[in-house]
Amino acid sequence: MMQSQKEKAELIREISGVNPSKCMKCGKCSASCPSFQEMDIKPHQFVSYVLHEDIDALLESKSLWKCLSCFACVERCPRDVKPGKLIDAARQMVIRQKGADYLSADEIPELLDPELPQQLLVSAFRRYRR
Amino acid sequence: MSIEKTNEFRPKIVAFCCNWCSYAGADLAGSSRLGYPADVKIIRVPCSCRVNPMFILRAFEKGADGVILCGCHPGDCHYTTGNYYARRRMTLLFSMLDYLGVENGRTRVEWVSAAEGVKFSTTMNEFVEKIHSLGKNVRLEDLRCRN
Amino acid sequence: MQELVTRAKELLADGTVVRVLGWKRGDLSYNPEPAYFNSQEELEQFVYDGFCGANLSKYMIEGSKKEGKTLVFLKPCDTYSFNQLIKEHRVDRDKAYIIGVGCRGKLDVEKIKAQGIKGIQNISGAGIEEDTDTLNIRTIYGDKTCTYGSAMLERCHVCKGKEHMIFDEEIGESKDTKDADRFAEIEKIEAMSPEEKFAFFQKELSKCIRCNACRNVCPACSCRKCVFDSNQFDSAQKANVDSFEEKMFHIIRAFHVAGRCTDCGECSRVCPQGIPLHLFNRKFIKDINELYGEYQAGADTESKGPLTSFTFEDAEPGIVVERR
Amino acid sequence: MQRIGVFVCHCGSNIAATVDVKKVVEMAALEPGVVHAEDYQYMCSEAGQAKIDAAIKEKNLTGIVVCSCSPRMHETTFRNAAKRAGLNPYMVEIANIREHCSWIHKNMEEATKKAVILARAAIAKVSLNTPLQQGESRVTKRALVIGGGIAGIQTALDIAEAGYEVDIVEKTPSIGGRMSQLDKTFPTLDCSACILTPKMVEASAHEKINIYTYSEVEKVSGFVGDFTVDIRKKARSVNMDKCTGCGVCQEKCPSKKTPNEFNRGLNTRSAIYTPFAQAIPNVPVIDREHCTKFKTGKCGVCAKVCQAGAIEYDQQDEIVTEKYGAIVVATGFDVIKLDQYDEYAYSQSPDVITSLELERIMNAAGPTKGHLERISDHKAPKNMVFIQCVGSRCADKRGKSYCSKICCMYTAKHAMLIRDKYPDVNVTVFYIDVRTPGKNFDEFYRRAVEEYGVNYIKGQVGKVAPQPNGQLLVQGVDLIDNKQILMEADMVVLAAAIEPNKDVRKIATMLTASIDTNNFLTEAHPKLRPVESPTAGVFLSGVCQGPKDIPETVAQAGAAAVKAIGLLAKDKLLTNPCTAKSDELLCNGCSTCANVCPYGAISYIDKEVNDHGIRETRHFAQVNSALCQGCGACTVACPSGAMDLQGFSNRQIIAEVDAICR
Repeated sequence: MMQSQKEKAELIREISGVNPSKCMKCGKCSASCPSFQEMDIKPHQFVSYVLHEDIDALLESKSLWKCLSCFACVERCPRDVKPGKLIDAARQMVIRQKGADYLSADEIPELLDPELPQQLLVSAFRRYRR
Repeated sequence: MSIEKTNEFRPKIVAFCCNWCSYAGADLAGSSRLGYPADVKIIRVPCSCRVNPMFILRAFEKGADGVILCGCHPGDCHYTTGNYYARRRMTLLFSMLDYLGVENGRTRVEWVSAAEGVKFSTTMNEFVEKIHSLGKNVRLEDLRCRN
Repeated sequence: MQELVTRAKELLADGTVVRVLGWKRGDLSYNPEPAYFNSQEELEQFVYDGFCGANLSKYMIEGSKKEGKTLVFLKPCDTYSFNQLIKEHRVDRDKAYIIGVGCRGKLDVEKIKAQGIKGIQNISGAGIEEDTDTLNIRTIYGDKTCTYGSAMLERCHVCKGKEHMIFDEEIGESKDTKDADRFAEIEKIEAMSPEEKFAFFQKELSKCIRCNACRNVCPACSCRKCVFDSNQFDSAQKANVDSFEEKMFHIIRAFHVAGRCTDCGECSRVCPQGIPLHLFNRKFIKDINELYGEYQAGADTESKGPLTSFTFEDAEPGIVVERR
Repeated sequence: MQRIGVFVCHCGSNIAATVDVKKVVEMAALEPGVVHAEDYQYMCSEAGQAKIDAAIKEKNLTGIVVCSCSPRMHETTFRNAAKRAGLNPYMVEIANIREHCSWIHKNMEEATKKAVILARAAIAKVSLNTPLQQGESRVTKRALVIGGGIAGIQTALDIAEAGYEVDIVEKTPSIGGRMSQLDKTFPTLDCSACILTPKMVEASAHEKINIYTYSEVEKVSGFVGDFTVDIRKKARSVNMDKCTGCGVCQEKCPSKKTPNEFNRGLNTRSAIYTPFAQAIPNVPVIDREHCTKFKTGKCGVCAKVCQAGAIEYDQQDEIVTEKYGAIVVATGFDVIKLDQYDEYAYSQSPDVITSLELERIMNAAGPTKGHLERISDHKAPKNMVFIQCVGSRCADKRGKSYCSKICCMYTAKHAMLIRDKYPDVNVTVFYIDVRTPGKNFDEFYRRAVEEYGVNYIKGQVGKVAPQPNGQLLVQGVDLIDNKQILMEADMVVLAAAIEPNKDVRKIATMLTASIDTNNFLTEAHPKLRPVESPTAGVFLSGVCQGPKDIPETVAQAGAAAVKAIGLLAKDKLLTNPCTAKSDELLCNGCSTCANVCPYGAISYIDKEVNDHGIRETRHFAQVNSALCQGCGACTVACPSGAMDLQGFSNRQIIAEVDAICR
């Protein structure tokens, strides 16, 4: 089913429960973001993209997979916009499109990097297996 | 002038207007010659919060077909808070009338400022049209008072 | 029940109170009535059972004017009314000694009769301590039974809880009786078409004989002189001539107690015509809860009522149409 | 039965062209009570008014209806005409047949029908009118100003200059307020103390001004023109008359560990202290909480060293009761608490400071004697970062939803002053927007950027992390370059939001002045009555009403003073007679009416009554007609219908409804 950009934007708003028009463009989200350098679309831009319904760019963005879901941006946003939840929602959309085509728990041990913090794995599973 | 009996439905409409905003808005509609049907008759009250739900029921009892209450916009009340109380009272009253099966639209609240002559006129035009579409008020009328 | 009598006698004896406000035996086993007891001897007539539905808080308006303290027995739901009366300065807290009494739901003889049980002579099993779910009814046609729950007042099925909001001491156990949604009836009516609604209320309200029992019993409707008796609104007591007058009376009656009504259900209990008057009050309560936040009149003695407060963001009256 | 006269105005052709005025006269004459009806070209003209005069006298009219233009135009004209003819002016009603009829309808028959109905409604109403008298209340020719900052001082000076007595009540030991803590002022960069101190001196020397420092308003009763106020003069422990202000006591006081409030806790002060050198009055107070003498009973050094013998340990709080005609609230502001902003490390590092603390550091009389240095190690900073909007424009609970208005400008000022005095210090400002509405304000900000090389970055700071080497690691964003910035700073300055002084809620309650959700006092009208509170006789000056800078505060102080003077200049106040009135026979004393009264005009009295032989004490609502403005909120709130509004009574409005629906 093809969705228009507008419908996708609405879906993101619905999944995230975020109203991007509350943003006052202060940039505190990007200022707080630990993955800022690795992102192609920065957290504050993410809000703006949703507002302007440019969703396809977001869905193809690297940022989706660079966001650590640390939620520093959610915590610190003075306008209660929660950019992290938008990113989370976009990620959900991509995953849902892929269907079941993602890593299963059984495949993990093989790929495991001993340096990787345990907590990250747990939170990744919690986040992506919805 | 003879009072002719015609079949055309001419609704009776009572408009309560607060002295400071809406009555002045109605004056402005007048001085700007912005017409609305003569069925609307205005009663001046100091503030929308002066309007007792009993006045509205009384109007219906006496044969009014529609009642509209106009006051200052929330936040602009001459007495600071009057229209906030009016808003709650009218919301509950209208909800009760709806609950009793009175047609929606016979009652209305509109905030009209002293500068909104245009809004006053369009509101009254709309309201009269709505009452026309609903027809005569039979559900709430005291039959004894019919002319 | 004996515990209540014993305690009342003690309080009379030690001078804490000079009279007792409670219920006394009626001429039938199911119609006890509110009464003052001025002595230990008079207390022999005291009764407290499932038929003691009457809310005694309103009697304390007069009770507060009498010399000395009055011991008053309040059921959990009655304490809301008492609080509301304190808030409105209608009763004097210092003139009342409140014993919160337990409640396992109050009974309505009409509900028993409606089950086809006629010619009632005596009913047992309504006692407050009795741990039975069955009422044994002796009738002129022989002995019958029905369940306690089936004879309970509507209000007890949607009980606000068995906690006393105000008391000096509590005596007796309560049993939870809530088994229905308080607003289910209202929602049912709200879902009707305007024509159905109008027909429903016309049918119900045309039974009204303007006996004013609902006014007189209501603890919120406690004005010294009611607007319906005043010459200001031309609404003074008159017989029903047409459907609008009944409606106007009941809308205004409910509007006057909106935000103050504790939903004690006394109006419906006393209506001789069996009009479900609580449907009006509860509609206002439902609207208030939905539009202005949950509010229970009488839960405290200080908070401002919903019609004497506001927020800047309140819904516009147009919401009535929009939310349909 | 009233004897009513009806006067129908042609208004030239304004009315007569669309309304058959003769018909209106004819129909009006048929109404019950109408004994006279006539029409005339211009009722408002002298000849028209003379007709009214004549008819009132000839026909003994007890009420008149004028069918003419809007009552907003000529109600007063016709009331005065009636008054001159010996009729109570409130026995006049206007049927608006011009704005509400002739001007909006084209069909003559329709317009005439409507005019007749409007006339009927007015006749029905006037039949129920009762003569009303404007009340009079006296005015105490003295004003009270609560708060002794620049707003309070300016208001007091202006009122005093007009010749009225003024009392200032100030909570702290000295007047001066926040402005006395500032170093320089924008956009002119003149020294704050240099412009404030002369005003403080002027106020203290003014014969009409009486200053209560170290005092608080305890209780307010009464109403416009006649307030009674209890003022608590807190025990100073120093005799105001004997003290010479030599300062020896402060020097010798052994207890010097108390955080110095005036310097925002950046250093300490003695237990006996004057807040700052130019304090007025220059008389110290003993802070009993921190004084060894009061804590342990031992010490007494100050009494020993005081040559004047001014130390009085046994002083008690004193309550002074005064009467005032007008009250001006000038309670000012404070900076919000920043303990919830962990990301900026305000509580973690002494080198993260608020702008007000920076003011004290920059001030020659401040904790560092005016040298810009870090609080932690007294080293001169090389890199400074300013963060804007800390707690302002916040949707969450930590901050305030509003813009604090002054921060953009004072930050530009700080940045400029630092760059001017210490050109080797790098100054970076992180901002969301730079808001500079005001005369010469934007030019000022641009100078900071263009001439002083202040580095303004559009973006916010996400985190300030204190490093082991004492540096502060600042992580921010530059939204224009779309880059994250990581920089080390020696000091971080936070532009913290301002909020109304926390005592204002208590004071507003005492005055029944309304207050908004942010604790700012509400104006009577946001545009047209910005310095008056909705409570008559209470005026607002300075930041207690909303964030503002010094020039705005001074302007508002002057405006509040003029309003107070306007009130004090009157000998008597005429009150609007259309006020609420409670019927004692119906009142239950339930206090519902008082809950909705925006003016605090309803009080309760207990009164003994004899009701059919039963004596009892009843609780009654009583309306103070000097305070009541006649909105009518109480009339609908009253469950028993005991409360009614004179001039717009229940019966009058119902009569109008009936006449219209007839």
